[in-house]
Amino acid sequence: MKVTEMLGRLHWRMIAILTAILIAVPGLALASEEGINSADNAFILIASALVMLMIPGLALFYGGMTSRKNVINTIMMCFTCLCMISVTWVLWGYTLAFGTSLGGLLGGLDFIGFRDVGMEPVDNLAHATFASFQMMFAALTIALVAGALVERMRFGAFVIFALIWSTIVYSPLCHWVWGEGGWIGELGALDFAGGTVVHISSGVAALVGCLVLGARTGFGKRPMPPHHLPMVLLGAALLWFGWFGFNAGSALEAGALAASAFMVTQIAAATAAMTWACAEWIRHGKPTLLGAASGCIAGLVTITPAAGFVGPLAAIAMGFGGGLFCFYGVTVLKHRLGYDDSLDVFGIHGIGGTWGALATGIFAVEAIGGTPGLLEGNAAQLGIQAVSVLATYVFVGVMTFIILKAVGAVVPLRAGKNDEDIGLDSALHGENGYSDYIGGGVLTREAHGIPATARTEAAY
Amino acid sequence: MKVTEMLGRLHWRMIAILTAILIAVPGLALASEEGINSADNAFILIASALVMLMIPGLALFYGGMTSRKNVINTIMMCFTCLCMISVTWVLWGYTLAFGTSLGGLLGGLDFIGFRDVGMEPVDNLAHATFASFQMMFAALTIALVAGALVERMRFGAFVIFALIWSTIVYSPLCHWVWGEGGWIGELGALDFAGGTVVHISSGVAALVGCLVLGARTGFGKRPMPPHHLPMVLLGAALLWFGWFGFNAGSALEAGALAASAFMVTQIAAATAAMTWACAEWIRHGKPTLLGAASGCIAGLVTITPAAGFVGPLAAIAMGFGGGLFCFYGVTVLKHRLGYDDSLDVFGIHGIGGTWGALATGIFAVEAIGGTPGLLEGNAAQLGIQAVSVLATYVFVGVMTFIILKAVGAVVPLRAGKNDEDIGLDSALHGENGYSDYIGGGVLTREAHGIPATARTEAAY
Amino acid sequence: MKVTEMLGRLHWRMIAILTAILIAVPGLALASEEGINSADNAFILIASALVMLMIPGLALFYGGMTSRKNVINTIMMCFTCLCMISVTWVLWGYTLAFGTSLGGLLGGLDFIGFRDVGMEPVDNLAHATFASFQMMFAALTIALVAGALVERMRFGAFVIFALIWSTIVYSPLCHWVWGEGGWIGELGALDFAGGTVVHISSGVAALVGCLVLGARTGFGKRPMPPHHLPMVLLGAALLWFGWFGFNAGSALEAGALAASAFMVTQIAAATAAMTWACAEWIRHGKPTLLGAASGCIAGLVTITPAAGFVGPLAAIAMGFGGGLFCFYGVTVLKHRLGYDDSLDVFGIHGIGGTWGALATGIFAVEAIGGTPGLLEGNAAQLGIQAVSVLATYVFVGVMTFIILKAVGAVVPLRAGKNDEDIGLDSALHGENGYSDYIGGGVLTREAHGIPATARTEAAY
Amino acid sequence: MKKIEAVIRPSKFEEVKQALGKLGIKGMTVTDVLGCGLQHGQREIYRGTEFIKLLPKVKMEVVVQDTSLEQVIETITSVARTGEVGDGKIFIYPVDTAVRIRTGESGDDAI
Amino acid sequence: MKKIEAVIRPSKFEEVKQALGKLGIKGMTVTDVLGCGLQHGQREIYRGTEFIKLLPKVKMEVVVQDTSLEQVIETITSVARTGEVGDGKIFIYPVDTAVRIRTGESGDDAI
Amino acid sequence: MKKIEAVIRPSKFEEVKQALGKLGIKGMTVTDVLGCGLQHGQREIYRGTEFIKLLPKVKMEVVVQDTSLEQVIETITSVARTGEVGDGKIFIYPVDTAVRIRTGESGDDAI
Ligand SMILES: Nc1ncnc2c1ncn2[C@@H]1O[C@H](COP(=O)(O)OP(=O)(O)O)[C@@H](O)[C@H]1O
Ligand SMILES: Nc1ncnc2c1ncn2[C@@H]1O[C@H](COP(=O)(O)OP(=O)(O)O)[C@@H](O)[C@H]1O
Ligand SMILES: Nc1ncnc2c1ncn2[C@@H]1O[C@H](COP(=O)(O)OP(=O)(O)O)[C@@H](O)[C@H]1O
Repeated sequence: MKVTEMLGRLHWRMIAILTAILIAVPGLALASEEGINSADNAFILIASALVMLMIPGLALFYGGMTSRKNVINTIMMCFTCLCMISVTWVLWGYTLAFGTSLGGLLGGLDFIGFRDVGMEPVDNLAHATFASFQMMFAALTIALVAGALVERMRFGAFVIFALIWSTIVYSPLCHWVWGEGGWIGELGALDFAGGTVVHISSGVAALVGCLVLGARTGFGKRPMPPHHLPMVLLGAALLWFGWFGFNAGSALEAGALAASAFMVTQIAAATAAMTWACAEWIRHGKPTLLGAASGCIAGLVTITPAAGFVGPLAAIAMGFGGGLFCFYGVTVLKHRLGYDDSLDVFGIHGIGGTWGALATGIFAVEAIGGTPGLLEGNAAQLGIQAVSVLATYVFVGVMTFIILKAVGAVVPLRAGKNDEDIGLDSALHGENGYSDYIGGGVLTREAHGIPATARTEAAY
Repeated sequence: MKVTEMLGRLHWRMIAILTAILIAVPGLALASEEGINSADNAFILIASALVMLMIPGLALFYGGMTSRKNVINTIMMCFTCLCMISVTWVLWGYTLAFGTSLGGLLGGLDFIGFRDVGMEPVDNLAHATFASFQMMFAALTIALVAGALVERMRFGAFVIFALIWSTIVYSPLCHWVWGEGGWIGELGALDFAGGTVVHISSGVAALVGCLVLGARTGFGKRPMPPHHLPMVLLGAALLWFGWFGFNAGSALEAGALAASAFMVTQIAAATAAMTWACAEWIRHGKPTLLGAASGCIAGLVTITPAAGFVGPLAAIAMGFGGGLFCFYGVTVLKHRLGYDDSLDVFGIHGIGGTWGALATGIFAVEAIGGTPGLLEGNAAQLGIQAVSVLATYVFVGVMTFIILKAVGAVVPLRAGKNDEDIGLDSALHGENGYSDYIGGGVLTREAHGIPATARTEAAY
Repeated sequence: MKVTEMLGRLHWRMIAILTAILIAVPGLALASEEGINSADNAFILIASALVMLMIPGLALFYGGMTSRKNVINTIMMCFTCLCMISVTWVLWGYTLAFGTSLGGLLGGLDFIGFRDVGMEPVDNLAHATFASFQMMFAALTIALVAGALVERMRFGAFVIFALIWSTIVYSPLCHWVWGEGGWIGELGALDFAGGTVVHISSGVAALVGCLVLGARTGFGKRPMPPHHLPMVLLGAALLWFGWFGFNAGSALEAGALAASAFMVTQIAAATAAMTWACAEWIRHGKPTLLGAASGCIAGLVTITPAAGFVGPLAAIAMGFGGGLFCFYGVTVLKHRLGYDDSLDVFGIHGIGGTWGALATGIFAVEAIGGTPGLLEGNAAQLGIQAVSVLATYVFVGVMTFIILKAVGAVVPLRAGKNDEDIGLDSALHGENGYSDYIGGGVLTREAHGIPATARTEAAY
Repeated sequence: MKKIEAVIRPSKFEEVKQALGKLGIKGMTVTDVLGCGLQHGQREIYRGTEFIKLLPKVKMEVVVQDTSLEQVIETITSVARTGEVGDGKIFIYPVDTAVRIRTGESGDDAI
Repeated sequence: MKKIEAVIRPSKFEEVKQALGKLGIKGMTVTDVLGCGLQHGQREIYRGTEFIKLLPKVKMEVVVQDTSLEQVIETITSVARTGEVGDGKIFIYPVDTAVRIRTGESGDDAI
Repeated sequence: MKKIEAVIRPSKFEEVKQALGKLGIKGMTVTDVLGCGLQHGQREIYRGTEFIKLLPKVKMEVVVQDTSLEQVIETITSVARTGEVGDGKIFIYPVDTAVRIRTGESGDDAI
């Protein structure tokens, strides 16, 4: 071969390689240089917005279930969680959950004050996307707890409790399960969208909380039915809607896994709603809307840990179990045990979450989420799930108790008897959910000479 | 040419070809191997969530329009459709609609129990995405029917009716129009998002249903105005919002066609709302909120079959027609004919759907949806549209009548007189929409010694 | 080198180049031929749906805040803006804002009647997507103004006012800031999602409007508290939810910038809500839900112009300022100045928007939005922001005054005393928000022989 | 002058009102109330607990001159009757006097 | 001891209450009611049907000692008056006695 | 025949009702009302303005035969009492007669 030919061939080789590189570059830019996949990013941003909406949804779901005189206080508790935790998440919550792992137990302070959390990619998403998505989870979890405490807890005490709980219970737990190197995750426990992190943890905290607080005045003597059922339904609908973001969004991409998670979410919710309503129909002769709405939430809770691991028929089985067990927990077990979980947070999130976490170990399908469950012969998975559930119960139970006792040592946890009587809306917030005709029923201050600075007993 | 040169050239040829193949591979992977386009998939998943939200939206839209004592029953009917049909869709509904066509009339059982419905692609979407999206349509359609039957139909009878109707009316009709090989689709009828499948079918079923049931007690003697108009507006807003998923999502991709469908959806809804409100202003001297809300729904119904086929000015024309015809139907025609379609399902979905289906044949633009309409010289299209409308009227009308008569032969369709009087919420569900002060107005059971198993007449 | 070899090499060269071109084609097709990026397009379509939902959200936010007898009128004003402006935007509004610039002052008539607005790309989006997204902004802005005028303005006069204002105030202003060649945009003013265009403009129009109209009867003599606080909260939640579409969507793509805008939106809203509630807690001894809800809106308004320019800690600072200044404006300043801005549109959108526009000039970060602010040493930016704010105040203030005076010369602006007394719902719309038991409290027409054509004084 | 206070079924209100209208009775004041009596209440269910709730009734108050008393009572009784338990009650109270705020008239002229 | 029952316009309630406050009347019980009389009702529209609806009024009940009776009636009459039809009525009823639950006091001491 | 009208705290209603049930009183009519008295009202806040709002109370109306009067008054007084200001009042009114709509019975038989 002649030298010229050699050079000529080299020349061509170079062109071919350059071509290859040039053409590959945009791909590379997408996949590794910049890294953000805009379809996935769009999907998770929308999912984050959906999860945000779950919190006002929860506020209405809970608010409609309380009595008329406590609706504002109930909504305010949820709404405060949304706002307060969003800020603390930026300041320290996120980094404690997702910073570089300190021995699998807690995240380091790398991202304190959202340092370096912005437009740069984390895998396929912008870091801001991931951090915002997780922010909503943190806010939702503590808001869920409120439902067990309403109608008697002092607002100020709840705020302090929520702040501490979110910091020293939620963030660590989140790290254990989802943080890189978190010990529960390392164990191989499956929790797609927060069965342990969100639901068992809030359920257990709720149970401990209502035991520490004690029952509402009059509990057991008179039923305390919801004051506004359409509001409850609206809240449930927003929760269901938002839950698509919660579960499908937890795929952290917009492909087939998200689709599968979406589908089973819908199926489990629907099945559990029907199950609960039918159980009532059989037991009481009438299916109730509150039952159907509670059922769909129970189903959503149940499928949460399993959303990316199971198929449609398993979703029916899980939803059926979720509806039935939660129905039993709320209508029978609670009355037997006699605790006053105002809006049945433990009965739905605790029981549903526990069943869901275990059932994930049963029904997981390797072809979907990469891990086989009991039915595919992997009995060990069920054991791992049980360990993760147990760890969550113990950790959250103990911590919640300690926090409440500590807070209670500084400020009273319960509203005064009189405030409970006239309603926390007026007593703690100076508001009424609904003001009727009668010119607003207003007596001007001057007419009675009450100084503007007068404060009721529980104002702070 | 020397052999070495030949080899050299071959060598380069190989490099070039290999380069081409290698570079094309990611593209191939996306386009044919895995097939799922994550942007499209994300869009349709969100669209599915939006359509899901339409059903609680509808529940509130309807619930606000009934009297206070029937709000829970009304909401419950819609919510039950959402839940029940989601389950039956998994079990048999989907496969009857989208399984391999049996002679263009019904889908085969390929997908029974959502067999093979999961993460694998169907064109650009995950199968789970497509099946979930369609699930919401199925649930919505029968829920729409409920509006004509509320305030007097027995809940249990409705549940049975809905189950059967969805199976033997909705699934086949859906197959005819959208299933591969369905005869109406083969005919060339245009129905972008469900003018016939969803709206005409629910409208006609509603009309037949309210004729079979008979009017509510007191109908015609006293007006039965909405008990909660802000709730009606909220429901209409959620419907409108969800309708973007319904119409734009029906493009089954996230590109220009979806954008066009989105745009005309907004325009038609807005135009029809204004048209209805203005018609009232002229006729009664006052524009009402209920009118505007009804109008926007009429516009949305009208544009549904046309969303992917017409442009913005046609959307104005169609919305104007939709607002006007439905206004006429609801405020004049209904009173003349004297039937009691409680919440005007036929007046809005039947009339609006019919006008929309025909108008699609008039205004379709080839450059948008690939098919020209009457205005572009293709008069035949209008004929095809008329055939599809007629077929839907006849099929749905006859089938609905048969189903209702059959169900009525087994269980009574109407609630008892007394139940209708005290309200179906209390009679059939043991609930009240709103419970007022007065300690909940509760008399404990013990005080009256009523056994817990006592049941009112219409409990089942 | 022999000729045959030369040819051979040329042959190979051609193959390599062809290969390169062929492989690049799909990429080209996406990037320049068709141009629509489906991930971005999907994101902006969903964002548009979210912004649409803000308007009913606003209707409920406002509606819950008025008295019971004016809730329908208030909702109707907002809903009418949504519908009416959607139509006028198609007809002329869009082209006046985004048509080819006439000297930086107004858009030309290129897009009149949405001519050429459809499936063809505009940068990365379908034209229909961009035009729909902007449509929602136009409708929202004038709907915001309504809040200052409710409970006394005649509906018909408002409709005319809204139509004119949107045409000769909103469209030009929008062109100045966002239109290609608009003078404020050319100046280098930063307004990511509408701090001046949407919020300052609606706030100033609201202030002028309520001054021209005069206070509600009884204003200052008795408090006029919200009649339905859960509805206010629901509205605020929908606004917040929709605002993600508003702010993140204003990135006009679905990548890192959208993520960053999303994140700071959440942070600012949350911070401002907490700030407002704490301010009340300190000043009045009780935090209110209305305060928290107002605060989150204040925060959202504040971050709007800055969403694509600032980082998370700046969002906290801006939210804090927004909460505090608006709280002061609404609870102190307004009472001192004594004007009756019914639902505090100026206090929140005017003050929050002004602070936000200026703070954007302070906190802008070059690495995020490409422009440094005062803190990065670019003091000039603050000056430019101030100019844009000032121009908006003057232009909108003067124009609104002129329009109102002109409309008032033709039709009365205020409802009659008697109509104000019995409530605008009944007087102007023949509706009641809530109808109670008592058989609807209905007296049939015949019983009193009132002719159907009788009209109350302010029916038109 | 007497006050007739009738507690009736909500669904009968419209008919009663119209019947009174035909008698020439124009004025009345109406209130939503809850009641119980021989008809106990509605059985409701809340998360597994069953309880009995008071029933919605409508209270109509009509102040009439002594001469119309009998006729009004008879009209209400016959129109509001369904024959089933829960039809309600009419109570008659003495009234000292009445004043029409608009004119200041008092006594029989005021009603 | 007499009960004064005034049915007035909702928009006048605040003023009347304050006027009574100035007279030293501290106690009252207030109810939302609907009414009709010479002022028929509001015309409403529901999907093409027009109908007339009862008007919202406020019922104030004040039990007073006989000595304050005149003064209270006069105050209400003058403050609640607008001169247009629909201003409302005042009815006076005899009261046998009153009991203050908190203390068990009865008669004039209880009010 | 007398009408006992008790204005009590909403939270006491359930107990009072049950106590009356034990006395054999089956019938009553109940209304949501707002009230003020020595207990002024609730302080509320609206965007920086503080104001006082009337308090929700429950009004129970029970028409009884003269013989049961004392016992019913005593029962209500003792059960509804908390000893704090705002416990409410009982007013006793004369009733001319009562009619049971279902049967047309009147007088003592009707209640
Ligand atoms: N003693 C009473 N005092 C006041 N209201 C009564 C009394 N008895 C009955 N009522 C009212 O009359 C309504 C109907 O009475 P009820 O005994 O149930 O039916 P009926 O009158 O057909 O025997 C009750 O719901 C209650 O509102
Ligand atoms: N005979 C009556 N019995 C009870 N309430 C009445 C009677 N007449 C009038 N009212 C009440 O007084 C209100 C005002 O009465 P109306 O006749 O309309 O005006 P005016 O008192 O100015 O003549 C009515 O809405 C109704 O609530
Ligand atoms: N003079 C009155 N007339 C009518 N109702 C009254 C009167 N005085 C008190 N009330 C009613 O009784 C309720 C309790 O009275 P209040 O004076 O506050 O407490 P107490 O009875 O313990 O002194 C008030 O809210 C009001 O509804």
